[in-house]
Amino acid sequence: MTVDEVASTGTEEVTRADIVARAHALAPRLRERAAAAEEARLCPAATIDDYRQTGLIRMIQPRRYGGQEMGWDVLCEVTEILAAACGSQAWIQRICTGHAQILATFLPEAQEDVWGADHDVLISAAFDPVGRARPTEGGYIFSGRHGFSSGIDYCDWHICGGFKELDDGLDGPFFFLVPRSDVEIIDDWRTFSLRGTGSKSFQVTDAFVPEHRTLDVRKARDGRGPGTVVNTAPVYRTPRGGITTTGFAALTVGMAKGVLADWLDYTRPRKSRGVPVGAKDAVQLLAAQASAEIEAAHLLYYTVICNAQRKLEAGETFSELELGTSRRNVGYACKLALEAGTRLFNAAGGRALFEGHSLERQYRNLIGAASHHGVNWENLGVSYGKIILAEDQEAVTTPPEFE
Amino acid sequence: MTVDEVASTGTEEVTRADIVARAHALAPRLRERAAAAEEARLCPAATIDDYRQTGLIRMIQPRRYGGQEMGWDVLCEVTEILAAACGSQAWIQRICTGHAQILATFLPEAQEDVWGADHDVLISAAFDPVGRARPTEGGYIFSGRHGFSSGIDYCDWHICGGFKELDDGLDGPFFFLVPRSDVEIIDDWRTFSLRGTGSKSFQVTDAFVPEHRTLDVRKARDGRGPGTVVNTAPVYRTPRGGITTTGFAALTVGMAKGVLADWLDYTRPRKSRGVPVGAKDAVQLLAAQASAEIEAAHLLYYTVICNAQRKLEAGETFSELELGTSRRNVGYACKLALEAGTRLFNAAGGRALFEGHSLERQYRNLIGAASHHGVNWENLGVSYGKIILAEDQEAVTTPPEFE
Amino acid sequence: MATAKKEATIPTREEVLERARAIAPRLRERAEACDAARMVPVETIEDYREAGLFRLAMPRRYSGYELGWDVLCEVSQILAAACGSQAWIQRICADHAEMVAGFPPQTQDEVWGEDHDVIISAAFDPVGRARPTEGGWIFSGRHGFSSGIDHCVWHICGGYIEEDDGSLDGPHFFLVPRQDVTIIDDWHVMGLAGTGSKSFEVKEAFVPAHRFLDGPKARLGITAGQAVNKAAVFRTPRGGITSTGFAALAVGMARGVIQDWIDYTRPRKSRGTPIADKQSTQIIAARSAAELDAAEALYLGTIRRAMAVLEEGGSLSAFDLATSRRNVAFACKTALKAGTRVFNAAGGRALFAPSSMERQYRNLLGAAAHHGVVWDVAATAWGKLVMEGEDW
Amino acid sequence: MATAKKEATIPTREEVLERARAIAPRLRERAEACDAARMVPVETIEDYREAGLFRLAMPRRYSGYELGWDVLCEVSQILAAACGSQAWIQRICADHAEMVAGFPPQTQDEVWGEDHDVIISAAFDPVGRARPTEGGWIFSGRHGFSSGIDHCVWHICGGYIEEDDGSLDGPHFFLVPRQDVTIIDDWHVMGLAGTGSKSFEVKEAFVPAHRFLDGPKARLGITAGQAVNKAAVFRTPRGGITSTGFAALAVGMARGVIQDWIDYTRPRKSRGTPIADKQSTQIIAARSAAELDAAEALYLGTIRRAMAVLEEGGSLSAFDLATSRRNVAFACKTALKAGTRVFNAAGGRALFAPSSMERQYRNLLGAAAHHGVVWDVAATAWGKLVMEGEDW
Repeated sequence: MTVDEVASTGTEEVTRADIVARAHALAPRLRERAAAAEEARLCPAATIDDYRQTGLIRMIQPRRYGGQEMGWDVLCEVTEILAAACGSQAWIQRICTGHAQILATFLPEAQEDVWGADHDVLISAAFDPVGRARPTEGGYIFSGRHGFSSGIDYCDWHICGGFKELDDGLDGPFFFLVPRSDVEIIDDWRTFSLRGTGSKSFQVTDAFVPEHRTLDVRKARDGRGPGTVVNTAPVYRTPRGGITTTGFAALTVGMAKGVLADWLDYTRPRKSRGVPVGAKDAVQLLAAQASAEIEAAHLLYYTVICNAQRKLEAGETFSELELGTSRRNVGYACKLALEAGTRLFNAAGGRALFEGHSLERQYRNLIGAASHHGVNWENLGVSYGKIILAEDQEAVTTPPEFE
Repeated sequence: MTVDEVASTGTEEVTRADIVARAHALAPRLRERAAAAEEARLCPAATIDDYRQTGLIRMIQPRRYGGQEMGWDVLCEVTEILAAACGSQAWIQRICTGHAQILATFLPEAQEDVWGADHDVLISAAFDPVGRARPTEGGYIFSGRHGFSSGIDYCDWHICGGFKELDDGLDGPFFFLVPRSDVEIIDDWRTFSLRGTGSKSFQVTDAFVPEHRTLDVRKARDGRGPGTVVNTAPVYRTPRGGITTTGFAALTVGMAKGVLADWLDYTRPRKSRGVPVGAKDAVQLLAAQASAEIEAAHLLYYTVICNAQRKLEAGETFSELELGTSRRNVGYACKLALEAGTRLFNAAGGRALFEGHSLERQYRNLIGAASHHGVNWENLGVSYGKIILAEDQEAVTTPPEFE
Repeated sequence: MATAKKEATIPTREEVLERARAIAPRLRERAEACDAARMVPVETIEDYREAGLFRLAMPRRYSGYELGWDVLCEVSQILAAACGSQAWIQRICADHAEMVAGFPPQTQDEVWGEDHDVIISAAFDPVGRARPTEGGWIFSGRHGFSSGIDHCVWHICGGYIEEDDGSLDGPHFFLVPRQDVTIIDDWHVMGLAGTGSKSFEVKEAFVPAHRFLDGPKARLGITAGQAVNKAAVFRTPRGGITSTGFAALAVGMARGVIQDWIDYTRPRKSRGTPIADKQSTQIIAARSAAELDAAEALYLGTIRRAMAVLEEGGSLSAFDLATSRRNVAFACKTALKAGTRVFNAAGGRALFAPSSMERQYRNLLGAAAHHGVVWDVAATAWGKLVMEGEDW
Repeated sequence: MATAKKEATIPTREEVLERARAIAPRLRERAEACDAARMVPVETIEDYREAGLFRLAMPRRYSGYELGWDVLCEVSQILAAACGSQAWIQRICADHAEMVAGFPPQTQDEVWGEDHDVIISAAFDPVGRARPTEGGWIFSGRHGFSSGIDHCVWHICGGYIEEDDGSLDGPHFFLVPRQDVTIIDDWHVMGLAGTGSKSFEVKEAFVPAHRFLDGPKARLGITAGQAVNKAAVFRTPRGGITSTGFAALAVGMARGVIQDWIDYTRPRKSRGTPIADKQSTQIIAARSAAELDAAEALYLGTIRRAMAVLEEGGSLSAFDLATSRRNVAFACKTALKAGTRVFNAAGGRALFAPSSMERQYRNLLGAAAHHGVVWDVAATAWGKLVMEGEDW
């Protein structure tokens, strides 16, 4: 199946197998466009079109607005496939799909503002709560300078993290939803990694945000956003952290898979002063080590998300230990993926340093994905360790389950 | 002491302490010029001038030509200092100094061709023996397309690796010394790492190379180049491999030190949502781990080179096991340095991805230095293991010695 | 001591795991005695029999459950977290039952016809030699590492058929009864002492032709026993897939070590300060626990994928087996790393013997040293295939 | 058994190392017996005495050599490669001699006045309590981990002075003679069994005022003994620097493990193929050997730098000590990693006990678990200082 054979956007029913097949079909295009994305420091418009046409960017959008209301497990599967082709473009697919899930937990009026007229509208975000909102008649006057807003050029609405400035101090954090007209994009995304994500900063200055375009982050964290009244699928009741962060693991592991694929293509025919490099035991060992690390990383985070999705669908809740364990495993999966990628790239030699090759681009992207604050091992490791070493915790030996 | 207080070039006697002090004095300038070097994909001319003025680039040049005939140990010390400031500019210091040592083992006539009129002449090289030389009256007709010739823009002579094409097959490898006029530089150095080294390719087409401008690599490998008749200092009797490769360890470890210094500067004042990052045990642990790795890497290769220099000066020779152990330790030191740098950079978060900062530049340089084929762990590890696991080898427990 | 011929029902996976969980505390209690006796206690063998844990991959005709390797691995991990040595015996005897199910039907009847509780020990290293004779072979061999042999009445021996011209054919497997075997009590080891993996010798024993399993065919998943045993598990090629059990055991033991370490560390103080409050301790817990989850996800994902293929009637390629072996070895390596980290963090008090933590750690060292899980062998075998172009 | 009052000459570093090398093969021969007896053989103690190895950092007035910690570390590493437990005793008794040299001169005379061969055991954990009384203290304590105690006639005990108002002052060190001590034979451990690091109890013993070493001052390198002992080694602050010995021991033991592994591996074949020919085996050798060279370069570089400072009359900062502790812990961690890799690669045959490789590996596990070399404690202490602005 090629991308073009895929039926265009709409409310048609797609299966999990369909959507995964579409991701596979799209991957070669992402690979072709990877250099251009990097050059432009922006995800190509053609890729955004493809995401819309295939529905890959509406996987967790409400059905009411043309979405598929699929689970996190299949989203991760798709993201990992795309990330193996191009980390930056996959990043946009994952991020925008995730933001649709968040918007679906806002009040129905906010959802209608965004998607009422056009189901294809995308949302960028900047969660760090640096914005400030002063109460006014019917809403807030909001200002903030926000960074790292991936894909912002293609988005018509923006979720901003911030606090309400009440008379008795700060209240929050909250999310504030603002339209593109209230936003000034700042072209500061000059990085050596994940360039193609176009994760620029933006400024909001004294914009009016009506009450219904705010979301209490504390409720969102618990999976109790007001939008869950109309969007009743289990995926909208997801507590933040631990489960949703598997997306970064999917991206990071996918990029590591990309590095491995490129490294194999590069190494298989390679000779070093006449000797085939791939014939050396030591190189075979290295390939196995990196590959086992990547497979372990994949199965580790994927076990987490399959288990979580099953619990969500069964209407179960998550203990602190469960969420902490999920976060920890996401962090460790990213650590393993980075180790694998570093091992491979380090063995590729000086020729691999030249710019414009997929191997070096994927490796640079991997470095960036693995250093995202959401997967910082020191933070995630400590947060789990604190829970498990508290005297009243149940045994650590409880294994995660696939089914 | 500042650089300007240093007496200019000449044959004046400088001590080891002098030369180390000059390196320290020069380091801040390299740091200032690092961004420009990267941008130009070339070591700045001002740095080359500084190297000449301070004598840092003549440390192993023969005294007859204004050099200092110092040892590898002090060269490594100097290189490591410079590499902590800017990996790319340090690379040129190390490489050109090393090439002077090689030229000093050519026939005296060749040395006179290069340095007879000007002691400041620098030599670039490309050792991979891809060139071909057809014998002719009094010499050879030489052609070759050579890559990775660091600092070539500042060099008037070039050492090329290649084979003689004799009637009965290839003979070699040999080094062929050619002047700038025979060389066409190819501006292909577009890498994401070590950009400032300007390690461009070059082409030699049917150039005449007189017999005295060739060197039998097999003799050079054993430390028996014909130039040792006139240049009698121990440093010119150095066998290649194991000892000379410590230079890459000095560069790599120096860059890792630079990453650590930048990371500390970046992290000490850093706060994450209000909490000082440096106050976290887990971050302190990470700093200690990386720092211990770097110190172990330094002491490991530095022990190798101090021991080797002492043996050279005592007129001793090196066993295969000794050279293999040296190579192995160089490889492992680079591995440790890369692990430390990756650990640190990975903990620096998304802000560190932005281009134009010393931290990200040093880390990118470190990635390149550690993937140099001369320090490839798989090769070096195997070459040592083969020796030590042969049944007739003496015990591995023989420790290296400092003195 | 013959038991009822058939169990009325086949337990579900969840029931089997529940039985394993119920036995685990008893294994823990007996672990010290097991280690000291260098042998699994008879009580544990009886517990396994009562719970049907030796029957997981046995033919239904002999009251077996015909479950898959995945369930077997889950059982092993649960038991190994309690006592590595006792878990080892459950695992390998259940495994050998699956193997006997590949022998000709007549042989299966000889083993289980009278008693469905019979268990079998083995020694796969093909050091034995079988000289052809009328109706079978004359077999001799000195075999090592035969875990649980004291409790077993039949023994699978690895070896080659030695033709008259001196050429060797094999390696194959030969089944011999207890009376043909002399047990050699040489199992003095620093890890897995409780497995009682003693050597044994067979001298010029007659092995009838039907007590034979063709090795190369078994490695392809083809056996004579398939004429009567049709379940997916009996079509498993010997090798990479079946060795996932060692990963399950190693991960289980490492979980045991970490659980002991957590129990030890939670109330521990160093000159007044609770050690558990330190981020550096917390991150040790996190690192080792994450490694174990990764190791488990890896081997369990591998074996579940393989079982799914077998159950759909598919077969596993040589590369599938190599990948499985690689993953098993990586899981064992990772488990050892996780266990070593926490044992090392426990300090000098943890050295005192006997204790559960030091015993489980020694067991883990033993499990990780098993020849079936040697990392560099498995890794280079896989790497060679992939470098030659295998689609990974 | 009093020996000659003075040795004629002080041996050079090279002579001392030569003596250690000469003793090493004997340690190897006695290692199994040492482990089984849970005590260093008397013959080894006599060898150490004859070679002067207890005197490396002892005052010249008592026939000591007043050499530095760097030489002491080199000796330890040589001995530990032969037998970790026996090396341990040489190291800690030589260390305790340096410590007694910090007690008041009168105490030193009581210990060595009659016999320059007297050795001292210790237990630094400050669990003892000293109530002030006329001319000294009444001291009680139950102390653990007193390596080599069976061969020692004086014992350094860690503890606090308990003032009448219940307040504690310390921790300090108190020296008690053998007759005040009851040895408790509780040293049943899985690693370093041969060190015989038994517990002992002191009950209401009178400790005269001069058998006292001020702990906080000792940690600054200031002692009463410096009135008579002027050499650089006697100005060493207790703590980070002196603990380099543990790194030397751990690296030595790991070298022993690797040497045993190399000897075991060189002729080894796996189903006919020499294991030593495989690149994957070669790279295991390289990795572990490189790690050990790195660990050795790190601790030896650290202690040599420190000795150079002390010999120039300088002093070591708190940050110097923290860096030293960090490096020692890193070296031990690295040694454990190197040893674990090769032991794991040796396979199931290496589990059989007793053997040199498994014993040395168990010893290494013990050495790496010593509370003085806990990585996360040393690392966070150093990291805190550097994060607060210390110039690294």
